[in-house]
Amino acid sequence: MFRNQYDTDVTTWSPAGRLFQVEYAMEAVKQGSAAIGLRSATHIVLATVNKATSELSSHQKKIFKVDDHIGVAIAGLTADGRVLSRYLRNECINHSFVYESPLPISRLVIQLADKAQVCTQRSWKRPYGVGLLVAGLDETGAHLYYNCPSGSYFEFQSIAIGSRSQAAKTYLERRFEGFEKYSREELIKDGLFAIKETLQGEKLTSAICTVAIVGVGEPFHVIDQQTIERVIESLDIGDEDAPPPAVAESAADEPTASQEPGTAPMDI
Amino acid sequence: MDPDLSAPHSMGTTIIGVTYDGGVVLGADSRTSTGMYVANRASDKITQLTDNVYVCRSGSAADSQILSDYVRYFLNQHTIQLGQPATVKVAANLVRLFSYQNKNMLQTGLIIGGWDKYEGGQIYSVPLGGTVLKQPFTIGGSGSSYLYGFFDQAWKDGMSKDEAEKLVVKAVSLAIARDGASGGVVRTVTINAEGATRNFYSGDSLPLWHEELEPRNSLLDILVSGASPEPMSI
Amino acid sequence: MSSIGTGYDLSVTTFSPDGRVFQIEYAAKAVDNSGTVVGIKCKDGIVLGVEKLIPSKMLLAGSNRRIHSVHKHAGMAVAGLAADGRQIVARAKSEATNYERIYGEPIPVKELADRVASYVHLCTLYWWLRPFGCGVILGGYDRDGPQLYMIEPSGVSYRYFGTAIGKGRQAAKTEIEKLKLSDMTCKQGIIEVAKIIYGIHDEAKDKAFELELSWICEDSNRQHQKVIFKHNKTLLILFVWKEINTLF
Amino acid sequence: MALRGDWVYENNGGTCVAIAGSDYCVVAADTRLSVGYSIHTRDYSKICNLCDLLFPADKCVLASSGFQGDMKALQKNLAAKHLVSVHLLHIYQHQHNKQMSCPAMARLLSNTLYYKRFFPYYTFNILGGLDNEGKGCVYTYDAVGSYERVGYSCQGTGGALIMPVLDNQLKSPSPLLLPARDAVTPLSESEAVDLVKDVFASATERDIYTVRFPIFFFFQFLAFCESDIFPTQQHAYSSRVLNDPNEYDPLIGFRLSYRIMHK
Amino acid sequence: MAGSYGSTLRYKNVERIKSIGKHTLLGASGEVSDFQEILRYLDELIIYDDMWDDGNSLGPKEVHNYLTRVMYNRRNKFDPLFNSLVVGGVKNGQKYLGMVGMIGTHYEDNHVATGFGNHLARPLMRAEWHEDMSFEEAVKLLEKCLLVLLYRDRSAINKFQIAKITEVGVTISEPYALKTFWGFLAFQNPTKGAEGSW
Repeated sequence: MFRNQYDTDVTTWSPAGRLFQVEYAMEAVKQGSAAIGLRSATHIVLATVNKATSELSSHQKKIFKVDDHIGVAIAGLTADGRVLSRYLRNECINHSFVYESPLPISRLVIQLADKAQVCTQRSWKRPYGVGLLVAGLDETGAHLYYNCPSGSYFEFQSIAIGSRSQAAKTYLERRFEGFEKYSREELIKDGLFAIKETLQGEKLTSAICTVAIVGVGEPFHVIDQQTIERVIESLDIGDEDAPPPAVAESAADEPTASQEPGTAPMDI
Repeated sequence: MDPDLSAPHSMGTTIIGVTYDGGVVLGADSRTSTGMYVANRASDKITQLTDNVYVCRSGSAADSQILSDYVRYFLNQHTIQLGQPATVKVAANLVRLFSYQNKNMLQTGLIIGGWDKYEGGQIYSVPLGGTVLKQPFTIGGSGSSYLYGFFDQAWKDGMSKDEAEKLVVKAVSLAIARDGASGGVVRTVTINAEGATRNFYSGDSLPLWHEELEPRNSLLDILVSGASPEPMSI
Repeated sequence: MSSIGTGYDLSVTTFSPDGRVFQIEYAAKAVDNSGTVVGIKCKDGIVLGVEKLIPSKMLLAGSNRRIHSVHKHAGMAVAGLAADGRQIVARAKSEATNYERIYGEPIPVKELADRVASYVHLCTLYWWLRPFGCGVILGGYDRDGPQLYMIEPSGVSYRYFGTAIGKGRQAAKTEIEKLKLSDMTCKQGIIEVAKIIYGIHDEAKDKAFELELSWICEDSNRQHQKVIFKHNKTLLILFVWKEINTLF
Repeated sequence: MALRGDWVYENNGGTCVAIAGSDYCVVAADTRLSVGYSIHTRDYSKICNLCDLLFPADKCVLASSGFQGDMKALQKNLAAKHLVSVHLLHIYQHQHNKQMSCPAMARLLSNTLYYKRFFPYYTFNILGGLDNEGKGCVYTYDAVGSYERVGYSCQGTGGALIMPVLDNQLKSPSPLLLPARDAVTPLSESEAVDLVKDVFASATERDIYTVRFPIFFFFQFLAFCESDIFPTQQHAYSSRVLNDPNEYDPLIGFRLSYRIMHK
Repeated sequence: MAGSYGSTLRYKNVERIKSIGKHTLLGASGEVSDFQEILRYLDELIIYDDMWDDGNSLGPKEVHNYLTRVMYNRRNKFDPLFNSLVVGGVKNGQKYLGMVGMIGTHYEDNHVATGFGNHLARPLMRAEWHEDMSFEEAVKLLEKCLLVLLYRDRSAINKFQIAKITEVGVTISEPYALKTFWGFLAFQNPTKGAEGSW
């Protein structure tokens, strides 16, 4: 059990060149309820699964508006997610204060990633335990990014993060090549289908998910519950029986830490 | 008139920098004044910054000395850090940096001249506010007012070293002739690929201009020479 | 791994009895596992190339850049943790602009490499930091011509005619050594770099990858510039493969 | 501010007027920006929506005159603060598009001005909109944050010319009456708009800093609606901009050839 | 193109129009050292903007707003930059023309001018500017203004540059001089018909 020596501190490298603390933070993202995102050429849809911790409580909010043209969905520690989305908002406000124009998404995302990286290199800090899907529209089009605790960021056509997201990811991977040409309605539908994949047979209702959209001519906003309910009804997916078990859920979902001890999974 | 000996030293000055084919010539007079009093009649207003860069100073003597001391210090550090001589541009930019950032406190205008292997001979002017301008030639100090027209007429591109030096000496002597705040000797520094050379033109070797007379040892010499006029008859 | 379990390898401020700092060596491991990065100095400029591994097919092409500009005349390619690399890039950018603010001319590449190396080295000096998990190749073109430097997690920086880091560095270096760099233009060099990266990539074993290229040469007006081939990606692969097949 | 020198300020002129009715509010300002005898531009809107990008149905607008640099800084400042507050509400109260009310904004503006009490914004402001009951409201300010809710007000270089006309025409009850009467005017909305057009036409004749054809903002209370999460009431508004110089036909018989741009 | 030093026309080759990035032109009057400082700010701004290399870029509107903040903030520190700036450009089919003053006053308009130009040139432009001017018409109008300024602004010299910016890019002209006119009869014989002297 020599491994434990190297996993208690963000500033300690393991002999294989890994940072366990950072990897553990990435695990926190997988513990959070799922968030998915998908983009077409003109729109981005974010969708999250709402999980209430008890019958008596409401669920945590997982989608935040950042600016008119940007919004985020989070999976992992909600408190960290709120801190970061507040940071994002401030960056946007500052940018429009100076330039009177919206902040480009790619730049915001890199600033966020740089902020996250700093927490992986200081002994008195811990990495953020949250993954953010950043959706936005700017001069260069519609963008969907995934920012993770390691300080990495990736631009995706579509992606799912959080618990049981592998099933949704598999669903999206089968279909993502067509997304570019999707209308906003089609995006919302596929978003809901992907959400359903993460529910493992639980009934999909408008209460269990939050869907938000941003796109050309449409500022970022959460789509209201009635509309979603109507879409779910029209799709006839709510009442469907338990879907086929998600593909090799347990192992395939966590390909990083346990699988290849020799590699540095932070790249992912 | 009260000479006001307590006033700070200031260099009512004539300074000049010109480029020529292969290098630059810097020139300056040598008068430093304290109010109306000449505090130093043979001062050196062309100061070395590095092996290949010199600066002509005008305005407050103290300000310009401090400024060039700082710049020299920074350039030395920079030369060591880079392992090669600083360029003229870097020197000029450091002068500009300090002049601009402290424009409220400094009363000095400088001319930076030098040679480097990348851009050859260069002259930069950094006047009072901390502007930096690269120029083929430039003039500064109180005496320069008397020289604008002269240079507009006499300047030409691609002079030889001797032509350039002659032009500089002539110009400084012209300014000395009209500007009370300039005077003494003419000093020049010529900088090119070979290095820097100083020259000195003493006050009694300068050309004579309008209404200036050939210096004599004494009136007696004039009398002896026989050209003595008849006594004025009343 | 004799270091493991000795207790001398837990902090960057601890020397082992035989005078090694294991934490730095471990950090270097993170670089050794990453996609290969290649840099060469041609007679008229610098070429940088990166084998950028693609972890998911839903990723968009061209995102997650590993080659960054750090000033007009200099660029940096990162191997290892991209997030760490961006900190180095940010530092390089600010060093370059700071220098120009004071001295009024672009920073010499050597000076830039020195300053970046000092920064990287700084993170090996304190227990409350960790060494960067990335190595960078810095290319630039100043008044003394094109220059290429590599800076490793330990903070050392050397000047090279050609070098590589990452998983395929050994194979890549062998290939670079075969090139006549002093006769080569960047236009030829960039093809060679592409060939090397395609050559060392094992289609069967490795993840998919994207080729990222940049150069600084007379053609780019001595400015750092990413290079995108006019052919689309497939064409480039075919083209390069054809070349490689005739070569080997 | 003699200590600092007078160069830090300039007066770019201009006039703002606002009138509150029982269920509407009109805010108007001219569009000339000048300094001394020189006109910078004839097409500068002095009215700021504070958050027009984010929320098209807004609750108030700010009209200012004075030093344009300070005007813009003040507007940006308020807009940023407003955004932050909207976000806070957003996060903690799960409310969508819940905005700061006009009275809340009025207090925020006062605090913002007073914060710079010793290096003031050289601006003279009127805030107009609808309050929580859907009633028209007008707030008027001095440069350092003293403010008051009134039925109507005007500010700026033409203010002194216009104020007595408003006093005379708007039939406002005396502030000395007890119990206090509502300060809103009994005038109908169209009468109020006509009055504003008239006072601008007159002010233009006597004030070189004021130009005819002001920009208008017009709020009207429409209906209450229920928000879906909290049972508090929200209002729906229509705000429109009237700015077509051809819309009215003053007796003074010439029309200017330039076009007044929309906000 | 003069840089004056009191009433001395000390520098006669000072460029006051610069391009800022790909979409913007900047013109300045006032203190040259402060203008150089502004150019240094903008150089860094544009370098950083370019280094992102992500398809986004600062347009004339962004540059103008940035300068507005710079000028206003400096006046707030009682350390103003002694310039009036004119910013123009085209990006994504949008034309933009604005100006910023020493203490942060700023506006957009279809024609702008600084200093003496506000008094002498803008009345001419108000009279003759129209929406669909050709490039040739615009140059003629500008030259008319410049000539008036040359006659009546004592710090002006007969050395001008005119810059053009379109969606395609920036062109800043070589410095050139305009022909002046002195042929009025009253100039040759000013006392004719009006006894006395000037």
